Amino acid sequence: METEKLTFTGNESAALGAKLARVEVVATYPITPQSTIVENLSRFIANGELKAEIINAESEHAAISICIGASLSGARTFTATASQGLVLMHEMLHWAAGARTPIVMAVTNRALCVPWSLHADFQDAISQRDTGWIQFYCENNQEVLDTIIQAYKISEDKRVLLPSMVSLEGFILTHTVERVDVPKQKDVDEFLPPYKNEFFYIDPENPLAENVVVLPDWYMEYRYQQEVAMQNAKEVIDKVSKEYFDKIGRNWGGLIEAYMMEDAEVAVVTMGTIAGTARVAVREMRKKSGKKVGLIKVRCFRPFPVEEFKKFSSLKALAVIDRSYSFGCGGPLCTEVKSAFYNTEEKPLILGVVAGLGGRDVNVGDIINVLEKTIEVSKTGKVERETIWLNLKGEQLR
Amino acid sequence: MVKIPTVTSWQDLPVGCVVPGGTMIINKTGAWKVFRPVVDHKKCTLCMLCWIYCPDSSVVLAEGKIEFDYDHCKGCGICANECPAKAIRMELEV
Amino acid sequence: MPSKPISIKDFPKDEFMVKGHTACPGCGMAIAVRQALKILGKNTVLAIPAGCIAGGSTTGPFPLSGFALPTVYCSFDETAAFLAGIETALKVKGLKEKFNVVGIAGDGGTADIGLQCLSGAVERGHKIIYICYDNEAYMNTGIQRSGTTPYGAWTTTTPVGSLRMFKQEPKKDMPQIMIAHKIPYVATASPAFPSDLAGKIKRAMEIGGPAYIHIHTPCPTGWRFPPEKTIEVARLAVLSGMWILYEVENGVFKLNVKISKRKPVKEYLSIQGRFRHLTAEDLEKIQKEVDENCKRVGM
Amino acid sequence: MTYFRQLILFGRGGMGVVTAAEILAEAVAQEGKYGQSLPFFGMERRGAPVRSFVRISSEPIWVRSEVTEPDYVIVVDQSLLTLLDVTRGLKTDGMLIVNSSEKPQILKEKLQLKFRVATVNATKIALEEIKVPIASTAMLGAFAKVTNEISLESIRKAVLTRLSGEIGQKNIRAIERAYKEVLF
Repeated sequence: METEKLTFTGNESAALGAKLARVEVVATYPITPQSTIVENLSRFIANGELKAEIINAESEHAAISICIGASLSGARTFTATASQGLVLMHEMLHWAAGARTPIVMAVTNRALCVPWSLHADFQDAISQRDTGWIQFYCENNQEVLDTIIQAYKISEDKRVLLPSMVSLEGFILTHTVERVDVPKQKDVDEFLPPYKNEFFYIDPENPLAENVVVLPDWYMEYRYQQEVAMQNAKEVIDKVSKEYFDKIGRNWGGLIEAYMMEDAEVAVVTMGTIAGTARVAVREMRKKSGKKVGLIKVRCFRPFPVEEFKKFSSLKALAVIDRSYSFGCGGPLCTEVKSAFYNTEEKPLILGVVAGLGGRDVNVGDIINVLEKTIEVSKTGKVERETIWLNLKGEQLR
Repeated sequence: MVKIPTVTSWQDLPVGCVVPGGTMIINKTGAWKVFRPVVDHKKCTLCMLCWIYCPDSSVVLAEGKIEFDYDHCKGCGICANECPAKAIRMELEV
Repeated sequence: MPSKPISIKDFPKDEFMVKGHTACPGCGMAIAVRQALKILGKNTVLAIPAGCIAGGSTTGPFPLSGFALPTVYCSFDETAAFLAGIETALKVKGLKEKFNVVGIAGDGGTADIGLQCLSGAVERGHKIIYICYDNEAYMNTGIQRSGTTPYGAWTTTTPVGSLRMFKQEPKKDMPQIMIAHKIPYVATASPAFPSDLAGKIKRAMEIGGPAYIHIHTPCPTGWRFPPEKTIEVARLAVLSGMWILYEVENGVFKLNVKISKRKPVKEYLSIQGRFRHLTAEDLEKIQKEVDENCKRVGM
Repeated sequence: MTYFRQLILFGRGGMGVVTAAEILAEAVAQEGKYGQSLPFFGMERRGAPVRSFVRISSEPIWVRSEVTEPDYVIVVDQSLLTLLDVTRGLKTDGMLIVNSSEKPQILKEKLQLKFRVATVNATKIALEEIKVPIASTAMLGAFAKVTNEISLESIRKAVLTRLSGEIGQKNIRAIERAYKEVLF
């Protein structure tokens, strides 16, 4: 009897999530570090474990377009890409959201050119934040698997009908092996019913046309309808998280997860694998020096958890760590956290930190330094520098 | 008949901008024309070339005779130009 | 076995490109698409990209639409990818046999911006029928030059002016590019030869695809000729050898319309304002090239 | 007080409505004032209804939105009178200038119009002078005559900035005829 495999890479976890979600059409284009996701899916199909069609498209731009065509035609679709591939898709990301096609895409986050880099960086996914896609950022491979399954239930919910991006950092998750519990197909089938496209269908007796030209009289209303769907996603994400816990036994905490925040005065806010490292730093600081520090992990960047953040307005100071950067402005996560508190009476001082670009390692010690700096800010009440470039070689000028 | 969604607010907009097909038939593009085709039934041999060459499906065969749907015909004049029997002429629309 | 022409009387009466669409008076594309859809019939799913066929004639405005067929209006650069997605989804749902999955795009949408995904889709053998209506420029955006604009033509981006900057490059031969992909069926067609066009659409349906049909569709607005002459211009293109009607099925070439006594290209070019600036020398150059092309296909 | 006038040109695609609006804005500039021509881009196709907005002012024009209370409305295609509400927002003392073979009085009664109406058979003039039924530019001649908002000379100069050579001269002749033949 073969021993049952217990550990998987992030890419295998993504492929397992897609398989368990019984995806029907997969269209992708190879790019490091994503390629093994599709290799795994191809094997599942070849071994009869998954009844689906895989299309090896001629480009990422084509891959996402194939998914849109397939999703409109009633098939549950999956794709995966990263870095240059994701930004090549940009035209069609807006398209997929506007067409309300509930496609789920794994994004194995990787830095953008120039310079050339194969390593982890959120610039690819973060730079797509205005395309209308729901965006999840995962901390570990288990969350990747679970979130892909949940993403289908969220995206296909009638009140939402928006595509979802599930981000897992290149190499740090995609090629990292760790324990992953693989739910049973039966349980996932009960959790996630088959996809049925109700608004567009191919019926010669009742021919429908999708995406006709809209003039200034109705375009804005269409955009508002789409925003309402994105806002609905907040409740649906929480509901689906609870349902997943009831059925499969794990809850990654809807839009955000507060760790040791009950009595925290100072906290670090971040996404992805850095949140895992920050968890350890918080625990160690509390144990070693009893400092009231905590972690706010942002799991869902779109829709942005504004209301959740407002609950923390009584905190003294926050450090927001971005693994991406908006030139001439600051870390995108930091900018959004700041704006969440803008109109609250009380609000924490907020320190921006840019770290881990291009795969640079971020360890527990780094987080502890950031937290110490944040505690100092909470005491002095002054933020000398809006954004710190962590471990920058050479002096940071402004 | 042609069912066209009536919309008054964002709530009743069909999701994904999906509408019933073929509803442009209510467009009276006939108002575009300056000249209109007129057929001389005596000369017409019912070869149907005018019908197959019409960009706007505005040639109608009714009770064995060629007629024109002036609500939709744009007056391009292809039918008159192509008619082998020279049975169609274009007249200035008054 | 080659396509069989369909007589005009045998054309179905259904109209899937409904009247009331807003194509310009005398539009060559509208004639060709109307003829093709009659043969394809109601069990057809359409992917229609930007261009005269969409924004120009059948997309509303909201809430109206111009095709009485299930239609996905897709992006300009990914018509064939949308088709591949639709075809695959129907296949997974066990519905593919019931539908023709058909894309209809202009020359720019096919030979320029949409070439990459078309090449990918047909190379992967998707059972799709791809129809290109070739009005030889980007007409919907106002007559800008495309890869298939013929040598010598005026467009708004190849203006003649004192420096005579009309299009210098030859017309991109899209059918040959498709033949190079070794797909089961490639054919050229013209709305001035409806029976030939219809026979080829039928043949593509029988073969199931991937099939490519390239239709020459004159444009009164962009080629500068009066709207009543669209079919006359289309016919003259064939009679002069400027547009050759042939088909290639699994590599086997067949000349469908053999013109024994070809008209001089001057006759075709002179009724179009876009060629008004050509000198005798230019015309000679074009005539020579047409003679060579015709010789090569045994005409 | 700043001199400020607004007008809307209604026509169909291919009738030169946008060109005429641009020529009018240019003509205003030729007189040292500020002209603005704002086309409304909808589904303009040969034959489909088209609108263009023109503003004339002694001061630089900052607003860039549709004209909703025009002082004048120019209708280049008479069939639009029953198709569109061309007089919506037209000022009570405003004027409607229509390309029509009918006398203004008859048109006014037929359509129960409460505004001043002027008519000129611009299509006939265009067919005779320019040999094509592009009537929009001719309407500028009628506009100049009945409103005195712009001189014929400025329109002539403006035409040549957009239509050169023979076409320019033909259009100027058509404008001059409309200037003479407009009834109001």
